[in-house]
Amino acid sequence: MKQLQESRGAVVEFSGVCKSFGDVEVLGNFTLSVGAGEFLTLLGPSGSGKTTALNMLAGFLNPSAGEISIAGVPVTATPIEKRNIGMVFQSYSLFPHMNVEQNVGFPLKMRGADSQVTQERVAAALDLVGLGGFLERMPNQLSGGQRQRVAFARAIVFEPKVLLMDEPLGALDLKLRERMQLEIKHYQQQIGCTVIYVTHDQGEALTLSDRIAIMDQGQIVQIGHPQQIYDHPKSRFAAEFIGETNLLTLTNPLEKSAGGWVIDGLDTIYPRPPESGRRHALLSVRPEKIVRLPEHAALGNGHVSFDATVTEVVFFGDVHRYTIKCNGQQDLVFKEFRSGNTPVLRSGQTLRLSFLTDDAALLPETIVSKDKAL
Amino acid sequence: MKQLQESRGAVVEFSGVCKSFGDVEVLGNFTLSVGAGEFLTLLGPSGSGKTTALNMLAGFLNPSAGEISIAGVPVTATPIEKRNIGMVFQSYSLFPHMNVEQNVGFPLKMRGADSQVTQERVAAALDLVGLGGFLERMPNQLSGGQRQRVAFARAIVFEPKVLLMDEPLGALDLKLRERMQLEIKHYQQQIGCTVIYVTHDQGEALTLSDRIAIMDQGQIVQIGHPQQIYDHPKSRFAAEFIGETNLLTLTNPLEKSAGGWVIDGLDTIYPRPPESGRRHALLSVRPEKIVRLPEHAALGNGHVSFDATVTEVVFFGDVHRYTIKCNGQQDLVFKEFRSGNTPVLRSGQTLRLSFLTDDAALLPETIVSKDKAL
Amino acid sequence: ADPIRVAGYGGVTWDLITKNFLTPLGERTGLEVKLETDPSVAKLKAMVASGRCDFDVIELSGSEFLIATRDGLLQEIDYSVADPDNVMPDFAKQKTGFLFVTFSEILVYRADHFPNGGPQNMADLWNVEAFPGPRTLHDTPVANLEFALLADGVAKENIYNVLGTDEGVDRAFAKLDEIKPHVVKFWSAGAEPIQLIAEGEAYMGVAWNGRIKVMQDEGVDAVMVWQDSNTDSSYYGIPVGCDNKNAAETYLSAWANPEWVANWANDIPYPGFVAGLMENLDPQVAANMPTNPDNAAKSFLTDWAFWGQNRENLEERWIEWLLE
Amino acid sequence: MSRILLSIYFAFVALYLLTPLLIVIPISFVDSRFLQFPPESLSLRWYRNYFEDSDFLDATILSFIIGVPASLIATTLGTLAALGLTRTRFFGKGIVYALMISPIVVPAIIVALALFLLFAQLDLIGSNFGLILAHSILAMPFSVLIVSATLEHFDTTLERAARIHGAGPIRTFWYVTFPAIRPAVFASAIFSFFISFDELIVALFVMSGQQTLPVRIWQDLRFEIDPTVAAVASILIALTTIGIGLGTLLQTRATQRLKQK
Amino acid sequence: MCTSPGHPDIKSVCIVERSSVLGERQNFLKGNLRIRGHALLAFVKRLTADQSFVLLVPAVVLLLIFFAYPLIQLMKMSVFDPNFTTAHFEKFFSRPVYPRVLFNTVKLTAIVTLLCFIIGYPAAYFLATVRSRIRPFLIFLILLPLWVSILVRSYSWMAVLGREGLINSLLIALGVTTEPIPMLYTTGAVYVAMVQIMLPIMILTSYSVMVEIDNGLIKAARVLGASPFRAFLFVYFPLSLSGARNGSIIIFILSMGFFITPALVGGRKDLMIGNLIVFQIEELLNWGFASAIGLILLVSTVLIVLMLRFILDAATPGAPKRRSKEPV
Ligand SMILES: Nc1ncnc2c1ncn2[C@@H]1O[C@H](COP(=O)(O)OP(=O)(O)OP(=O)(O)O)[C@@H](O)[C@H]1O
Ligand SMILES: Nc1ncnc2c1ncn2[C@@H]1O[C@H](COP(=O)(O)OP(=O)(O)OP(=O)(O)O)[C@@H](O)[C@H]1O
Ligand SMILES: [Mg+2]
Ligand SMILES: [Mg+2]
Repeated sequence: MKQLQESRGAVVEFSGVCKSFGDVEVLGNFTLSVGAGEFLTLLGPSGSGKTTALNMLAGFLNPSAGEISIAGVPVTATPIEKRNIGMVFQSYSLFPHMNVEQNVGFPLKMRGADSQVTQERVAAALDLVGLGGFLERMPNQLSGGQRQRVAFARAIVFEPKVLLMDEPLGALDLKLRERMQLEIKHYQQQIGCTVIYVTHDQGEALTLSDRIAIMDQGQIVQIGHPQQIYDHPKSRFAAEFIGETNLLTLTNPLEKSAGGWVIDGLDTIYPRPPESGRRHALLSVRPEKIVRLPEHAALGNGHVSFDATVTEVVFFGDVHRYTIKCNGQQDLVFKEFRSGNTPVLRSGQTLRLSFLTDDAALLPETIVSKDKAL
Repeated sequence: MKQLQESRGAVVEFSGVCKSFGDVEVLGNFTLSVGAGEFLTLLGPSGSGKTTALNMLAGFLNPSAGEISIAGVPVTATPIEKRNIGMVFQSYSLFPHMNVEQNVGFPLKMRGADSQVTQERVAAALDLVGLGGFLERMPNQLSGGQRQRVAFARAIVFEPKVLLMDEPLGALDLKLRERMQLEIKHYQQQIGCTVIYVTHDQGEALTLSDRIAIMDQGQIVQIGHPQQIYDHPKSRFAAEFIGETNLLTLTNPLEKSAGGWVIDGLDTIYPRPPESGRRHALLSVRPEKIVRLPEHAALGNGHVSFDATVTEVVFFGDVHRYTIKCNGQQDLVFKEFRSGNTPVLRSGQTLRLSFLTDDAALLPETIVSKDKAL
Repeated sequence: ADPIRVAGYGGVTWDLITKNFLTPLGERTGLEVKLETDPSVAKLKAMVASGRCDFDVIELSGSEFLIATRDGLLQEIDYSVADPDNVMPDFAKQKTGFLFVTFSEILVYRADHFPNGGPQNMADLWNVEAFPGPRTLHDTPVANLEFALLADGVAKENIYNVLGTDEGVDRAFAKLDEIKPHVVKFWSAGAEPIQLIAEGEAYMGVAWNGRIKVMQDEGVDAVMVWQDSNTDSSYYGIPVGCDNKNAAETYLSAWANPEWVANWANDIPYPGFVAGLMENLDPQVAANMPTNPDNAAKSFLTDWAFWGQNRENLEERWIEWLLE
Repeated sequence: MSRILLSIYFAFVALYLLTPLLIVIPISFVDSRFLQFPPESLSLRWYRNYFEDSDFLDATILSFIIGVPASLIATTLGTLAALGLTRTRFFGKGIVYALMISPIVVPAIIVALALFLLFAQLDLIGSNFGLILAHSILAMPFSVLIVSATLEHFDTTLERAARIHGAGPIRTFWYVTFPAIRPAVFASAIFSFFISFDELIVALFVMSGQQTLPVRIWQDLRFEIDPTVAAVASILIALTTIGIGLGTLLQTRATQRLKQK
Repeated sequence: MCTSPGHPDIKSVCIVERSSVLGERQNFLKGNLRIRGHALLAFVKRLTADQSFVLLVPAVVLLLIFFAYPLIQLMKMSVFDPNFTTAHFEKFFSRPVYPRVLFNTVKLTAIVTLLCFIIGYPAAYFLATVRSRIRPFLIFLILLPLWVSILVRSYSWMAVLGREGLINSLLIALGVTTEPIPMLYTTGAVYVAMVQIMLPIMILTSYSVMVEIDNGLIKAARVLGASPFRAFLFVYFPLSLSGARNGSIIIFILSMGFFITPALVGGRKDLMIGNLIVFQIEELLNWGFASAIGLILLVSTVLIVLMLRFILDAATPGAPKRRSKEPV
């Protein structure tokens, strides 16, 4: 276990992989390398090719071009079953003619484990997912979430070195999901296996992953540690895809004296020297970074502050999400925890807000397009 | 439309419905009434009977006992197709041999709409879900999320009065999910239909719903407006199931002079008069209600404050989630937005925290059991 | 009047019956006849049992005629209508059945396999040393037991006496044991042995005489041997419950017309016993008739009285023997 | 690799299944009165014979007149029954199931006799309708067995989806269930047709006056069998081949045209 | 309806209607009865809501009138001839021929079924997995032989298997043998001919189930460590078995009653029980005994088929034994 953790060589490697279905290119020049014991999450919009990438790694699809290797060995010629990969399918794919016990025991049986061992390991795996008493049930007698958990148990029961999970918790409620996340993480650390995880739940991605790869239209647009991606998105797509964000258009005043970029519609300055040669830039400010300015507070240097009017209040459980208008123009969003300590704002109320210069990220894109549709 | 919104009579009504599969009782005395134009969400752990309830309303299952009525009319004898219900299935259930256009057009075809109208409406529904160009695709050529969107389009294309959705956004990424949530809400308000929604995403439930019904083991344990449920959970189950919470055990000191309940392990008092005759009680405090106490801050009356040591810091995108120990005993959790304004705490750091008396909820349960396993 | 319906075996015989009997009969009497297929006794019995009449005349084999009579399924025939000229011999005029054709199960061999002369009687058929080669026999004890006894040297007048005793039956089966391994096929449908002989599956065997001629015409070098042949007859009966009896008997009378029967026998060698038939035939054709006195002298008639008594038992034994 | 082996294997199986055709078609062209193979000299006389002999022609037509409706009835009722059997649980289902498949368990000769006695009472002897009924009954078990095998795997939530979106049970069946079980229904329709088309014994009993093709061939078999039967088979094979070929051609044309649009 | 005295619950519904006219005095009674009325209503509704069994009605009615009724009439003869007698059954078992022929029939049938399964299953698998464009053509090929009457097909086997037939000519020409090998008129010939007749049934019934199998399951099995063969063995095969099973049952049942083909191409020992029944019915007019043989054949077929089902079900471990079927 230890060894694996230490020798962080690439266990899974995609190099320049392309995949087309007929005329449609689904993956284009997909390159990714995942280290031993690493937990990597593929995050991307629906249809961006996440499942396709996993399917190629598992061997269900052949790349149209490029190469995939596992533990340094190209696997194009390796039969699916020799790849020793655990996999949880998006659509569960439980064997309808086997009960839960037989489903989970299947990979062990295929590996010739004796029945004693099989029984114990199946029981352990099912306990792990909280389905200890369901041995005899048939898949069609299980709820969606129960099926997903059985599928997970089946994928890990033989302790594979590489575990692929395609939205393994998609059908679970938050509580169970959180518990399963813990179990997955725990399991992964214990076994030291490499996990490639597909999810559309950012919270999940952010907590579980060692690295996140953000996919768009069959390509990885950014890859890195969760915090890095969250705080330093490299593109508008990445900024918008992970977490919520406000996009502000910056204009270069072209005069040194201004002291930085002009924030359009906010009547204020973003105090960073504009890059010469760029007329416009885009600034991403996360809603939680925007805070109310205590009245008459003395503002330090690294701050941007502005006036705003509340236009909408949405209740989100632990937070209130406020939509605000600045100068009657741009809509921005900021969030506050709901607590007796911070009185709720009303629609129409005006107030002064601020964010830290360092809390905002400058993006390469130039103009925020008006329609925000995906 | 207007009329429907106004006459908020019960459109859907379950009274005392029970359902057993063999010996297993899955729903027991399930009673629920949903008003016209209301958006009601069923929220509950996996296997709690949400799908089963929807299936009975749709007519796929017959109640073992009790009655279900739609618009005041008992529907036991109403054939499924006459119930005029739109439904999005947990497993999509697209017709595999029909392309997207035929799938979405199906309900209209069944209602004898002419082909011109059908074409327009199908196109409109598909545009709504962002799949305008996918008319000719077969379901097996779609990604999971695309399938789910097609299923949604199919369910609404005939503008049903009652719309059932079983985790309709389960397979979507957050962005799309948010857009779809907006569309759903928008659509519902425009059409004024009654929606019964099943989700395991609390955020979704809290934002979309007029009311939320929390289910546990086949029964509704609490029903109410989202904020009410969040702020005033009636039971430990409800408190824990929606959002995250800290449970504190209160002990009745049995002396008036103490000024309230004693909070076990926190060395402090919860300043509410204990109910006589109760030795213990449970207090639910949401993580976001706990705030750092500004140094030397003057505390008003309605506050509980205590010392704590940080033991774990988890990055959650917009928030930091801190696990803290008080008196070396109980683990508590509190959350803060990540922002340059609030410096990150380190593991081992000690600090003083507080929450408002009104921000905590007293639960009927007596003792917090040690194992938190679901 | 409605046409009367005659249930017959059909096939080629239909066309010939129409040509040789129905057309002149229609001209003479105006009688209309419709031919139907499958004259099964079972159907006859079911028909009588349910009080219907689906055909007015039925063609029955010897055994069927016996059994139909036993079960009372046939009406008595008025021979003043069926044989107005009284040209039929008495044994052809049974109370409930009109004997209309006669055919033989006869020894046949492929001459090309026996350049030095083929088998000339049943004993030769049994003689696998002198006449090697695959054989074919009919899948029934009827006639086969008789053949076996003939091969074993029993005189044809004595066959049924011998068969009447248990020892005689044992003797027949014992004799059959001898050629059992050399019988490539026990046939059940009449077209089979012809196909077998023509295709070379069997070098010799027994077959119905009517089809052998056709085979010879097609150039197959097959030879018929009348010695030890078995002659059997078909009967026409009138089912109980049919009230078209008079017309039916009129139809039967056609078979009592020597001239018409001669035309028929020219086409297919299944003659009857109508008086004057042989005189009306080309001598060469007559030579191949079962009822030709020369041939008749060499053959024996099936004793249906005997078989009526013993058929069920002997059939069971026959099957047992086959399975051994 | 194993795919190639499998295709070779399939080719052998197909060859085996087609062997009778490879024999029968040449036989139909012989110039002999026997089923001669290999043919020594060729002629079309048996085809001529077929078209001139109204018996044979009528028998062929009658076989279709009986077979097509019998197949339709058997497939329709059988499919419905299969649906009913797989979708409900009730007391005595086992008995109903046994009843459904018993027509092929009971030897045809017994069915034939029993039906004759019944048809005699109902005056159905010799009527096409009677034989159609009889053949439907003989073919129905096929539909029940074949269709219910596929139904066992069918995902019923698809039917639910159809129902809730406004299709009644019938349209649900037609638009959703049927397409899924179409291969099975098709198979059972084909088999039902051929069950009837090749059925001899019941036809012998309950028909009178008319002959179906097997009855006609059976007649021949009693005395003489000539190559007309081979000609009949060859004509039927040729007709289906042309028919199916034409159908496929038209279909591909139609889809091509659709695609161009 | 209100005059109907029959069903107590129906009466109670009527009383409920009337009692509302009768007024207050019977209010307590009314409540009580209304509940019972509701119960009836609910019962009726549930019965009609579960429409699936209606689907059985046409087939069942047809079978009862045109099959079960006349058959029972006939079968009665096996025990009433005309008075009650067990003579026919005694006869069947007292003579060794009949049980022997029955045994022969079962043996032959079992082998034919097994051969069809062994030969047909891989062919069906090929059909189900072949590119879907050529599939219709292959199915067409398989169905083509059905146009040739079974009677004629038997003759064509003569041309193939006979002494001077295709195979023997070939063998002699190749010098493999000098004397023709006897193939026609042997039990082997019966298998060749019968399997040829039954095989399309096996292939198509198996195929129709195979094409419905979810390919994702095979993928799942593969990635979980099953070689193609074992994925096939443990997942595909059990899932496809219901088709092959039904094909086998059909073939078994059909073959049990078959007799014409064995009689035409078989040897003297290839006697089927069907021959005996026909003989009794057609030649001896002994319908009572024929019915008795038929009944025995029926019972043995049903028993064997049940056994076959049981074995095949047991062979598929964990096959859903108890499914909850809900109305749709
Ligand atoms: N067999 C196919 N033929 C044609 N297009 C396909 C096929 N399979 C997938 N696609 C297309 O490829 C793209 C990527 O599909 P994929 O399943 O990898 O998406 P995904 O990222 O997993 O999405 P989701 O989160 O919705 O599951 C989609 O646009 C899909 O429509
Ligand atoms: N056909 C069946 N036979 C036996 N038990 C069943 C059957 N269908 C469902 N159940 C059981 O009923 C319970 C409720 O199932 P249901 O599908 O309603 O859950 P759910 O609330 O929708 O869960 P999820 O969120 O996981 O989809 C589960 O414990 C499930 O195992
Ligand atoms: Mg996917
Ligand atoms: Mg569910």
